[in-house]
Amino acid sequence: MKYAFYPGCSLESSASEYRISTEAIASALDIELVEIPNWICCGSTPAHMSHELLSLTLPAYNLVLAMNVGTEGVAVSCASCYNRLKQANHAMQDPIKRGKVAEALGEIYDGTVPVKHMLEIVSEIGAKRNLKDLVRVDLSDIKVAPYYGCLLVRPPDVTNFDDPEDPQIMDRLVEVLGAQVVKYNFKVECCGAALAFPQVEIVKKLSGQILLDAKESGADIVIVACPLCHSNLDLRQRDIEKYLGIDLEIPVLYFTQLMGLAFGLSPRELGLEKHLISPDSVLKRIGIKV
Amino acid sequence: MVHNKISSPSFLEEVEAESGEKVRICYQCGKCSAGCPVGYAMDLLPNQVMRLVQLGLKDEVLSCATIWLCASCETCATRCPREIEIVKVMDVLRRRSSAEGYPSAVREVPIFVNSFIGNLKRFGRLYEAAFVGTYNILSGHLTKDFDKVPAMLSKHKLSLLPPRIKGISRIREIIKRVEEIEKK
Amino acid sequence: MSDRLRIVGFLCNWCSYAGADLAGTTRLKHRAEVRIVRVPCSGRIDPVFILKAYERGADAVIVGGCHPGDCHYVSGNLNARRRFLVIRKLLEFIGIEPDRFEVTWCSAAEGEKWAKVVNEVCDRVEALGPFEAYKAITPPVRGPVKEVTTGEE
Amino acid sequence: MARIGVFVCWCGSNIASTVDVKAVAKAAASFPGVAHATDYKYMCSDPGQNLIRETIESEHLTGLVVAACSPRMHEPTFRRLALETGMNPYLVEMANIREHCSWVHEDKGEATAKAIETVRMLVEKVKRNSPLEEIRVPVTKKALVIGGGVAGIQAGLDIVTAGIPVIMVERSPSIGGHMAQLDETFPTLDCSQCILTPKMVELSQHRLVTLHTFSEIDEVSGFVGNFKVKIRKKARTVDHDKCTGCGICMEKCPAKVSSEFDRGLSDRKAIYVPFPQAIPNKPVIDRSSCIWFTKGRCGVCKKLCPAEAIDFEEKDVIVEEQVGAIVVATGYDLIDRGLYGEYGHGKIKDVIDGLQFERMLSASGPTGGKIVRPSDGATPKTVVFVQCVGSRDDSKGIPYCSRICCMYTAKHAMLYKHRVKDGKAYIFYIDVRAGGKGYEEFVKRAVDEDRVVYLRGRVSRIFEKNGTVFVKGSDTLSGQQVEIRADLVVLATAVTSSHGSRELAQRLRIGFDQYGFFTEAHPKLRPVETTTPGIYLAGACQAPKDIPDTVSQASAAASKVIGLLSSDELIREPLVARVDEKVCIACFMCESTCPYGAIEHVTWKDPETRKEKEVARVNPGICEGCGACLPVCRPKALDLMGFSDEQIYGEINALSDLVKVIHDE
Ligand SMILES: Cc1cc2nc3c(=O)[nH]c(=O)nc-3n(C[C@H](O)[C@H](O)[C@H](O)COP(=O)(O)OP(=O)(O)OC[C@H]3O[C@@H](n4cnc5c(N)ncnc54)[C@H](O)[C@@H]3O)c2cc1C
Ligand SMILES: Cc1cc2nc3c(=O)[nH]c(=O)nc-3n(C[C@H](O)[C@H](O)[C@H](O)COP(=O)(O)OP(=O)(O)OC[C@H]3O[C@@H](n4cnc5c(N)ncnc54)[C@H](O)[C@@H]3O)c2cc1C
Ligand code: SF4
Ligand code: SF4
Ligand code: SF4
Ligand code: SF4
Ligand code: SF4
Ligand code: SF4
Ligand code: SF4
Ligand code: SF4
Repeated sequence: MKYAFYPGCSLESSASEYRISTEAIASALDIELVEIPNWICCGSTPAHMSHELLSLTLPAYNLVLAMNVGTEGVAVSCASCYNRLKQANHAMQDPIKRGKVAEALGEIYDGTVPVKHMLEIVSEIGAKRNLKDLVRVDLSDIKVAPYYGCLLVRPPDVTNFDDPEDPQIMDRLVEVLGAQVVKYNFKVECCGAALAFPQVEIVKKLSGQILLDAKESGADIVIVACPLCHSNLDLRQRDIEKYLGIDLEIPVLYFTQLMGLAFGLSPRELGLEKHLISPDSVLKRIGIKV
Repeated sequence: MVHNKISSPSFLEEVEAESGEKVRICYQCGKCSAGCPVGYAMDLLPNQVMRLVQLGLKDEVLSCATIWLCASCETCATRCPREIEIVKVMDVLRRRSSAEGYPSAVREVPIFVNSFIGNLKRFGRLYEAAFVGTYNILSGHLTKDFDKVPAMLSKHKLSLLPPRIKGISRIREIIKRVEEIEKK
Repeated sequence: MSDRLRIVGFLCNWCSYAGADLAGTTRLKHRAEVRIVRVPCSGRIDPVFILKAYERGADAVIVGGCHPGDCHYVSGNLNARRRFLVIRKLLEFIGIEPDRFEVTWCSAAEGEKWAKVVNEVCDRVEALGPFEAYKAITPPVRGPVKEVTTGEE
Repeated sequence: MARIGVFVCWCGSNIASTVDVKAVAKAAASFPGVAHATDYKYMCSDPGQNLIRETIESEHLTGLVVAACSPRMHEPTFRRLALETGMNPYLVEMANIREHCSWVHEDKGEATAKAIETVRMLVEKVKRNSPLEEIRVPVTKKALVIGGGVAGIQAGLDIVTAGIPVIMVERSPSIGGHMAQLDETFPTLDCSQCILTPKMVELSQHRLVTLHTFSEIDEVSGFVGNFKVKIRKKARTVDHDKCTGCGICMEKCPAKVSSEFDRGLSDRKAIYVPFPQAIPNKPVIDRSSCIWFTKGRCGVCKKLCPAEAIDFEEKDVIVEEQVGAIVVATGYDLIDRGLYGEYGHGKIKDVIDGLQFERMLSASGPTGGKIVRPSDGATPKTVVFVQCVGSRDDSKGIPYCSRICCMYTAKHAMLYKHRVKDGKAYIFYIDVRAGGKGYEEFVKRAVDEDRVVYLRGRVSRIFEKNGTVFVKGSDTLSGQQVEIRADLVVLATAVTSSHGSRELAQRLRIGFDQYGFFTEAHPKLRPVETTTPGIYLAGACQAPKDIPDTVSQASAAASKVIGLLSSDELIREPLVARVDEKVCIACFMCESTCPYGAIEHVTWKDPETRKEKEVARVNPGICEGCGACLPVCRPKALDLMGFSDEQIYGEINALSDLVKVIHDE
């Protein structure tokens, strides 16, 4: 299985561990990821807030590049990039928008390059072969709260990802990996997303609610599929604790890292040391030396 | 409110044309507002924004804080019974507000957006170090998030070198064309 | 009198014919060129009727039926609507100006609409002039009935 | 040789002031086939009619053209007159020279020319008219009612009052419908069971009623006055002739499933009656949950039944009935709540729908009339009601308003407050639609006397944590987000068409809308009729309706049935289509075009060649005379009486000047 890989900006820097762990599980699952050469930023939220055409042209540019890689489609790790690429594909069904984008790009993009989030790719593989066979480490002691956030599942007619109100892909993955799934109420509530920079107070409140609900529902860790969510839940967790006036101390892992752990990869290979909230205590519990 | 003195009688049509959404069919059920995670911080709830657009009350809506606080989380649009993509409407309002020089009720957000876009134009990809720097200087929050920098550096989560990609001149050209087309 | 325009109107009994009646009861003056043939439903109108009317020298034909969805006979006018699209193409094909053919959905309450349509079509056809060309272009259509001629039976 | 009489009316000055009536009569007299033409002041008046009558006789006329007002006005008058004189009424035509001429034109010359041409067209038409006889169809004096809810029961009772036998088909094991599930009913808060049960009993015991419960309609053929119906009586597995209704079987049956009647709030057995007051009050076996039928063992009921009524071998039986009219009263369903993931469907026990709340309120219901939280049986202190769940929602639900939920939600909140005095009741609404008699007052009472709090906004999300249900809504009037921590949430879910309604409509050949509700012939003027003659609608199967409207419509449908079946024969206008069997090539294009299903397949023997072939036949009892089948018939085997091809070509060809032109060439 070969995919054109679109890492997105965050995986180049602040989410480097997401990239490392994604590549690690990709090789464990025989997914060949060919990075799209010279890909550029998808524009993220600021682009659609300020320039509609730019917010379509940037993803289209990347998708055209991806076509040249010659694969089954584009694999994306970041939920925000995923959303933007899907939005562009969706918008290309409108001939007027398609025309404008073609004018800007100097070539026609018809919106047909398939875009998949790594979670979808993993779940497709899971449907074909038993991922349990790859599990080496017993995770049955850890309670995991899967956090999906906004941009994977919404708007449903664009992303067409899973049940927008109660998605199950990560829940099922956690089960297959042998850990316990925590049912809680905020798995698709917004973490504050792009307001991270300009409106920290809002992020503290929204992300705080999510972490608190996960914690109160018994979660040892939260897993995410988006660098933006991760930065809000992990990087800002100390600020959130201050804001809420309580200790949360709840490690936030990428789902790829949890998979890697289950498959027996070392914390180093998964970049687990990079989180601000250290997962060490959890690792110890499953018998991993840190 | 004297309705026949609204600031812009064609405002509704303009917003509808640019967003591609039928704001007029909003029947003010309030489901968007009920679920908006940021609603508690907004000066107008999303349904009120829709209403003001319907009434053509342009000044009120383009100078509100809500359009800048909206996190584009799509919760509202996903549940709107009239299938209105509210974020697309918010996007149009944000753009109009900036373009027409309305003072932003939440000044950090447009600065954030502009810093991001500026950064993107220069490097093609987000150069986080430069971006954070620009944003902090422009917003006046000079030391914002500096407490996170040492840890991020030590964990190799912040790259101090700008990204390098081939064909950056072509990218700049495309962005320029985008801007020209948008002006038309 | 011979340069007077002649327009044939096929009107369904329940809507358009009644609409034309209403134009009368409300005394809405309009032009006098239309000769009305009453049919139960616009779905009854055979395309050959229309061609026949041209062949007989009509300068234009108006077809009137109930509004789509309001048909007295459930769906007759939907059939008709499909058929008239084809007719319009056929007319174009044989060289009859499309302006000489009008389909209108006119309800029993739309006397005003009927009067307006009549006036519009008359004006339009007047501008086109009488339909002299029919001799050259109307295909020989033959109803199942032997031709009726004037003079004696 | 035709001898047509033309009678030109002045209509006082109505016609005569714009049309030169004398000139019209004079011109008409010269038309071929016209034996006599004259004018008169008022043709419709007694002297006018006498003039016509005398002329018919003296001139031996074979047809009439009355040039006067619109045929929609006086055609019946002149046709009746013809009949009186012994002339076939269908040999009369009217030339409309008033509405279409004198009243709408000003130029006397033009108007007169138009009048002359119009008369000429109708002369040519009437020459081709044939005498037609009214169609008489014998009538079976018996009615079928499909669906045994309050609509069906009311219609049935009204029909038998007129002495007409009724066959009722109900698909569930008991009649009663949704009304049997309700507690007290708005706007008067009378007890639903108390007013419905006597009607159920009266109907079931009436000597003219045949009740088929646990039965469905398999096939309907025929037409108004003469429908043939095949009814499938599903195997009950219990012989009701032997069963005494003692109930031992139900007590001992080990198989439990959730009760449909109590909407999952209680269990029933595999052998069951749906509710204590059911009619008939004898059980049936639900084979899908019976252990005997699913696993091949058990048989407890059979062993214990003192009447030996259990028959595991019983098969479905098809009963054939002949009826003259049909009332469809199949009611409604509620929308699938699963569409609303944001309301925690299937996950939160303490979120229920309105019918579940009704069952809870009901004294004979699963909780004995106590309002409790399904999760722990506690009395809820805060109840949130959410209106418009699924209704008025283009996105996930249905776009229309369900019409009853505003009212029953007010009722629910009221009844809750009556029973839990210190409880709090909140209602999220978008609009309160209380258009009926006494309805607005009812809603006001909920606010005034029972202190129900209305919040204007939809709810975005409902979730549960540690036994508390969180309801996130908004109040758009104050511009606030509202979060309520509730013990119980009641959703007013949308009313949809009854499942299977589309299939039933196809079997009956009646129309249905995109939502599966049956369509009435005209929303205002024929609201209880379908476009298929002889089939009528009652109750919520036509559109969401409350009980007062349902019962009104049921009585209206019954009066239509009684009217129809009051005579021995149906008389229909003979303006129907006919097939020339010789020409028909049996392509059946006509069949697919006819909106009424009037085309039948028959075998026909050519009287000359004595060869048999299949041909189309128009059933004159069904044909409405629309003529839609004519243009699709390639070989022109079809014709329409009264508007035949020949008649219409006659009119077209009669445009006299034009014809002359043709002849000049
Ligand atoms: C929660 C709730 C509360 C309500 N409260 C009130 C109130 O207080 N006051 C009020 O006026 N109204 C109230 N209503 C409305 C009321 O229920 C309806 O107006 C009424 O039941 C409609 O009656 P019906 O006979 O048309 O339909 P139904 O009651 O639905 O009866 C239809 C019958 O037809 C049968 N059937 C269906 N399909 C077939 C088939 N194919 N073949 C044979 N049989 C078939 C069904 O089994 C059923 O027995 C309430 C409704 C709800 C949901
Ligand atoms: C502004 C307006 C707009 C409307 N638009 C619509 C619409 O778009 N669609 C719709 O469905 N409905 C509409 N309606 C409602 C509609 O008018 C009524 O539903 C309908 O007219 C009721 O008919 P009726 O025969 O019951 O009463 P009426 O029309 O009032 O007829 C009653 C008749 O009884 C006569 N009468 C009264 N007392 C006596 C007496 N003591 N003895 C003898 N004769 C008597 C009266 O003179 C009258 O002729 C509208 C109503 C209004 C006010
Ligand atoms: S949810 Fe949709 S219809 Fe309702 S108020 Fe918001 S925008 Fe309007
Ligand atoms: S997209 Fe904006 S307005 Fe809509 S729910 Fe999210 S934050 Fe609120
Ligand atoms: S035990 Fe026999 S007689 Fe008694 S209710 Fe059951 S089936 Fe009827
Ligand atoms: S045979 Fe079936 S119905 Fe009878 S007792 Fe057993 S499970 Fe119940
Ligand atoms: S009746 Fe009331 S609650 Fe029901 S759909 Fe209509 S407005 Fe909503
Ligand atoms: S009184 Fe008339 S206008 Fe007012 S709510 Fe009732 S129906 Fe509507
Ligand atoms: S369309 Fe004409 S030829 Fe064909 S079956 Fe019908 S009547 Fe016969
Ligand atoms: S005239 Fe109309 S109703 Fe009669 S058979 Fe033809 S299509 Fe059917």
